[in-house]
Amino acid sequence: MIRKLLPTWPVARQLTTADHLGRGRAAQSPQSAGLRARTADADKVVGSVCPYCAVGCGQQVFVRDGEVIAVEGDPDSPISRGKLCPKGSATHQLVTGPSREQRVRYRRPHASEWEELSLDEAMGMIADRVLATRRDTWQDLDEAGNPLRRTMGLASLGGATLDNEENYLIKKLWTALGAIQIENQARI
Amino acid sequence: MAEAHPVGFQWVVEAQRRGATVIHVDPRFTRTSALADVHVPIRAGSDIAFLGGIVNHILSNERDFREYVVAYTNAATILRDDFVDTEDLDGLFSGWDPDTRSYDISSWQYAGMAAGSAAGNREIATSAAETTGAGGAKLEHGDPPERDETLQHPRCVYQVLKRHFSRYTPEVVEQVCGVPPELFARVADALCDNSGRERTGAFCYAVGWTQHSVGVQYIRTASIIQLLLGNIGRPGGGIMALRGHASIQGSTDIPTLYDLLPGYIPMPHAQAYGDFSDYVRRNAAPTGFWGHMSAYLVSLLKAWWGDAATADNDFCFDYLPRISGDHSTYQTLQDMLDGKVNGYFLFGENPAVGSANGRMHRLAMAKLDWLVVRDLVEIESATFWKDSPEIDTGELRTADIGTEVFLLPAAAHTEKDGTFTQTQRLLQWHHKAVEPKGDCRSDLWFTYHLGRLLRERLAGSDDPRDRPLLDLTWDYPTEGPHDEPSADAVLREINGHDADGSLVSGFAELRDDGSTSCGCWIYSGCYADGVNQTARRKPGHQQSWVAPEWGWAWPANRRILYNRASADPDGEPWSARKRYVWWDAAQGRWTGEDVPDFPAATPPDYEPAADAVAERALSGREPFIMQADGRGWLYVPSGLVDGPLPTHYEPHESPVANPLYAQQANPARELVDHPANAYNPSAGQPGAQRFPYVVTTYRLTEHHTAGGMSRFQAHLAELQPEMFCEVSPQLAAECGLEHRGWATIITSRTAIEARVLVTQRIAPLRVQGRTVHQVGLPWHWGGRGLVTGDSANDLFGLALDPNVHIQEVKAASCDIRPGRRPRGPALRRLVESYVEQGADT
Amino acid sequence: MTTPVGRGPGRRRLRGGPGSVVPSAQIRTYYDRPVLKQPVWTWEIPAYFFTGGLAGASASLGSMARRGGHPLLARAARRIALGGVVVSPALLISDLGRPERFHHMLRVFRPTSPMSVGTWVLTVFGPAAGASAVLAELGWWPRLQRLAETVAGGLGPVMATYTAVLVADTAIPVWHEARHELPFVFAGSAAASAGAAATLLTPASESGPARRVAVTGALLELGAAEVMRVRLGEQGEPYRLADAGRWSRAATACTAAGTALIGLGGRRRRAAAVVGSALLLAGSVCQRWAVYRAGFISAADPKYTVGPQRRRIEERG
Amino acid sequence: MTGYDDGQPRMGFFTDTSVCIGCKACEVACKEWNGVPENPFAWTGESYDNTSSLGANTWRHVAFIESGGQSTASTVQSASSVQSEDEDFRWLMSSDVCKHCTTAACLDVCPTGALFKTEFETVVVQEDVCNGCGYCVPACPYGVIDRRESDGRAWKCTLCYDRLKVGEEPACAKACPTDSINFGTLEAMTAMAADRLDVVVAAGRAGAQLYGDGPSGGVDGAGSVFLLLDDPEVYGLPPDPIAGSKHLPSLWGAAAAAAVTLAGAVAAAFVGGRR
Repeated sequence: MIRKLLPTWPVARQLTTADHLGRGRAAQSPQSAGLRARTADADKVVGSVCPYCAVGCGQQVFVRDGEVIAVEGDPDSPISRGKLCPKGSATHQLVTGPSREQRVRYRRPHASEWEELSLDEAMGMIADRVLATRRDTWQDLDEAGNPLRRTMGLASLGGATLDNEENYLIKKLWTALGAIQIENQARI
Repeated sequence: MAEAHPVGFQWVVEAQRRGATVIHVDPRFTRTSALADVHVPIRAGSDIAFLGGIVNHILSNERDFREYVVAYTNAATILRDDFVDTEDLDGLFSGWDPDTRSYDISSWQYAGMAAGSAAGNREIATSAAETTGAGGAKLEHGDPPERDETLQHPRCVYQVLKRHFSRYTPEVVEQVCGVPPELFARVADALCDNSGRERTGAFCYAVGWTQHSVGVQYIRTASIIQLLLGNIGRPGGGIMALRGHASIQGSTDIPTLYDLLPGYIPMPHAQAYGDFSDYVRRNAAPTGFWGHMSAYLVSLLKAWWGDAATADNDFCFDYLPRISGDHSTYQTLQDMLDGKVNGYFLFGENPAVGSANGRMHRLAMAKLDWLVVRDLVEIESATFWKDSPEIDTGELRTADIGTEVFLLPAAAHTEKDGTFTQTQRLLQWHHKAVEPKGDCRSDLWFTYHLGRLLRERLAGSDDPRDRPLLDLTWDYPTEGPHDEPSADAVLREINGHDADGSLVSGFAELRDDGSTSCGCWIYSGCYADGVNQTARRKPGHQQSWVAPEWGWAWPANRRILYNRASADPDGEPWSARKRYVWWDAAQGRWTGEDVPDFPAATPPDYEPAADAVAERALSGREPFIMQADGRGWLYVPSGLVDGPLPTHYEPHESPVANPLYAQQANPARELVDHPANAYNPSAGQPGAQRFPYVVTTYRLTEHHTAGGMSRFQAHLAELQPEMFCEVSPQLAAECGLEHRGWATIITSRTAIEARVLVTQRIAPLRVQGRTVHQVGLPWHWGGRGLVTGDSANDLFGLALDPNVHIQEVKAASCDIRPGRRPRGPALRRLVESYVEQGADT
Repeated sequence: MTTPVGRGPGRRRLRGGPGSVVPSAQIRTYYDRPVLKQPVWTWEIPAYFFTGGLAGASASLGSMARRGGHPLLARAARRIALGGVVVSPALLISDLGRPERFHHMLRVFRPTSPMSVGTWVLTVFGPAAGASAVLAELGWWPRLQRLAETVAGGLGPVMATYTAVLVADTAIPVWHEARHELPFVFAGSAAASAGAAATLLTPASESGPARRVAVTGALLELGAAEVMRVRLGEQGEPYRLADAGRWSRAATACTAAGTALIGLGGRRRRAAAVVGSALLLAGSVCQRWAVYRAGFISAADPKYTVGPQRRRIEERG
Repeated sequence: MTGYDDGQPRMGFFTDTSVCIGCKACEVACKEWNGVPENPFAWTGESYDNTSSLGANTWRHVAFIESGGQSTASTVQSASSVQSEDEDFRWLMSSDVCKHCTTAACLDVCPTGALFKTEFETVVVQEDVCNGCGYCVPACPYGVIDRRESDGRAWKCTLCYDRLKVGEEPACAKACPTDSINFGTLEAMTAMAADRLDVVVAAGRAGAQLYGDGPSGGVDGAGSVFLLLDDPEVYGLPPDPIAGSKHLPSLWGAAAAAAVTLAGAVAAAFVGGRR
């Protein structure tokens, strides 16, 4: 027992190894000796792009057990060469931080607080409101009789932080709906 | 650039290490200035005068790259004889109609032809300014514009330019901008010395140039300089827009914008065009690549309406809703305030903080029936009904606000597949790393499933208005636990398919007979060869410095646009040092470091036949292939609503009188007449002295836009934890502001408070014999998040650039006084006292 | 230590910038922020300096008293030492950020660390002093008691002085620059407190050596402290400022008064001995607190850090 | 001396402040990687520096110095430290970090062995060992290490020990956009520093100097070398720091003398025999 335990006592190691002053290896704990960057044990490393400004820095997203464990610059990127600014460096906190909203919140007209609402219910309610608004505000022709085929009761703002595919579907669906008031930060 | 795009700035630092001179022009001494070789403090809102001074310097000293200018720009083109310049009309160009506050642009045209623009407003003469887009031209065959390659003709663009800018002397630059002549000369000389065959110079800008009532003309002035110096289409040259959001370029290319369809095809205008053929006739160009516009449009319609789109029904062209005026966000805002808008969607945007005149936005949202907010966090725009500043002032009462609000949590970029288009037009795919938690979903999911629900609800409808929705191709495969639609499938649709359903390799394969489909023609080729080109991540160090195998740039993976101009007219590089793309006679092709932005097999000596169309109508020596005349435009005969040449106007709100003309501000600027949008009087108007200081806004490195992605993160919030204003020691002394104390900044819209940072980094300037003080405001704060503060955008009114409807928030006037702002209703009383006194005095 | 940490090419400092226009008397700082960190030690540490010193000196006093044939004095001193070694570890552990990890102190023996050395000393001294006192009271195992007493008595002076090394082996100027004097201040203070405590607990008839230890220690403390402050010069300013100044003045006053009372009247008047002893004990406590608080003031103002270092560089040329 | 025999060269930083843009990516990257908590949100008005100094919760700290320029006639306080009228205004930025000293005072005084020299000759606190005795805090001549109030243990830059172990560079150096922070063998870093000094001096940058280079000085050389554009104290750095443990012999010598004096005084009290 003692023979087994004694070598784990740094003082004993001080006496038996070159580190007599106990300033180096003798003082190292087993945890320190076995330390590894957590990224080295990631299940997967996913190629990504920084979501902040438009420089488009490459990111590596490290995943373990279905969770993002780190986000770092991608050294392979010829744009960013592995670097990230403070915002890009904060990406892990952005995507995993406690500030993120994870549940639908609903505010009834005139209410003073949020309520809970299921996602399905919210989607259904939104679909109903879109159709009702469209019905109520539909314009077929202008005063001169030119076709308009549109609704001015619906508007949308945003897209500069979205994916191209998302912007594409929004533009496609809104246009098919006859909603033309679609805008984003590019105007601003 | 170091402030807002630090990682991009690494290339500036590297260039500097290799000997480049870095010049930073900014009202403030920023983190960029700290490393720049030269910092030029400038009065906010005076850049055209500064750049115009450089144009004058180039022209009066003949420092232009003459061979490039003659061959590649419209310098030699001769203008109509009825064009009259601002220099002769005291600040107005010919064609001004004071009743409509707009120009008739016919007198701006080339002699002998009417040219359409490659981008911008192309149908000005016949319709409202909203029919924007990238358009065609009106070059009648056999009738090319008259040219004088000696540049001596008095009406050639070169001479017009020279006369126009001759007044922009170093002395005028000093008078307008507050930049001393020695400093100005240093900048002008450095630019000229670093341009030509052997060297190139680049401009970088951000919203410091766009957010003005003359924003487009700012960039135009830079374009003139770069064309005169031969810095367009060449490595190390260009004008770089440093855009601020991950995919703001993408959301312009595939526009969530009212006036465009994907690929800069204009939205059809109700009054401007009749049917499909009329639309195509008036938008397609006989010359340049816009000559294929009908193929791009038909392929788009096929992508959207599939089998329902046939030649017989004009490919469902009538399914497209029509615009009839300005429906931009600020127009929508007014309509919302007037109760005309019922439902509003916010996708990752926070107008309560991020848009000018935030108060107006919050008041307007209180008039909505319903609001859907999709964001990562509980942003100010989602909670205006309970904690907006207007609740505190008593202007809004929660119980009175009938707006129904849905806050739907969004998925982060790590939780979805998709592409961002960054600021150099590079599409980069990001892979999903993990599933989103809870109710978090991607906007792809939201839009797809919303569309699915709408279609389900309308199924069986025989109302013609529902046909576009029911006929829509909306059958994307879904995957995973949340039935996430496949972003890959969407990208394939964007790339386009041929008649066999195979992916096309580029926009050259698109046809206007309905045999091809393509969701965005400029993105066509992003999935060439069945490979997601945007997902390519070949390490940069394993390829050439152009790194063509990282991601995919539109169009056709070209990294520098108009790069034919990097070779001389004969196709030889201008110099060995600056070689980029050149004609390889042996192969009979253009070749080089990049994909040539030119028909690959069109030799330099190609001359078009009289009946040639589209790109075949341009000669082998005309690099600007999107332009009707194949040339870079020093002078813009068509496409802009506020003048063919940039000219200095004061900002809409300015304490300084325009020393050049009686015309104080851009005559064509758009104004919003609304009580919530009162304006400060400008110099020369009664009460102007109530707002004696210039105010400008900007970003800080530590924060992002309206703060939704930074004020809520502790590691960023701690770095800039409070709203502050930057003032010079002199202004602080003048107003009694105390360093680290509080200041209240007041405009006609509202008053906000900020901590006071007294710093020499924002120096007062001498302008027209008087001292002009500037107040600097970061605009990241709002009422929610880990760190909160007043929003700088609340101070600004809506005065817009008439070409693009972008608001002027980079230069306005204000007052500043020590202490915190009043609370409650007293805040409005303070502001009203300013407005009233301003009007009276 | 031989060349400047900062150097220009060819060892010539480039002083074309602000450096050249700033008079050397002017100290430049970063927003007047401290260069050094304030100690995180709380009251337990100066209290331990006192109790440890008291226990150490008392153990020596006790050992000598027994050998010198002063059984009552020896007993009192042993009891005082016992009290000291009971309280001391509690104080030390209480000050730890992670008290449950107190035993990590015995993980290594690090000769470069005065705290490590002190811990091991205390680890031997504490049980020795404790055993010495307890065995003596019980009368058990006299040989073992003697051994324990001898060990404790021998380590006593180390206990009393190593804490001075502990504070001096820091970057805090007022501590580090006093490294030659502080051990004497602490030794004197420990002796004064041990003598005073023993005087209190011993009949006047047997307390002569204790009074002499108290007076000698107090004089040593006063003298060493004065030398320290004089030699510190400007660096010693914290001893005149704020609470450190108050503690310092109180220490001098108490110790001087106590010395006078014991030295002049302690032998004859019990009351003088008692009051004098109390004053010496108070003086000893105040002295430790003066040193302790002066460290905070010294660390807080960058002028104490930058000024002497800049002068040092300039003297080197 | 430290008991490693694997031939691993000493690793270190070279922080080139002449290209620092003060973006604070290093501060954030460090915190994200090492899970360092935020500081209280407090605006200082000290230029753009709101983290103020290195500490338990700030292992990289960017200093901002506004110096020179036109002095103002008024007495208005400002973020700028006005030096003289004829000097160009400068905004200096510098990312400070633990110096990983050769003779590391924090390590030398640490009684538990929590602080130790790694195989990379960096100085690391072992969080599983530290018991929060606090001795390292006043020992550090640079004011780097501090005890975290919420936690009771001492914390500072580990030079990303865990990353180094798998051949990765530290998070701050990886993130740094302009290569102001460089990482490599100390030999390479020192050479790079000397090269950069030559360049910067040739460019006429007044006040340029190296800090922490070479094996001499009060800590026998640092594992973090800096190129500064002004005197160290302007950045909040000690101009001539000394590790207390460099004076151990004289420290113990004085203590021994004092101990002997004490013993002598006690012994003397029993000489003469007066009661």
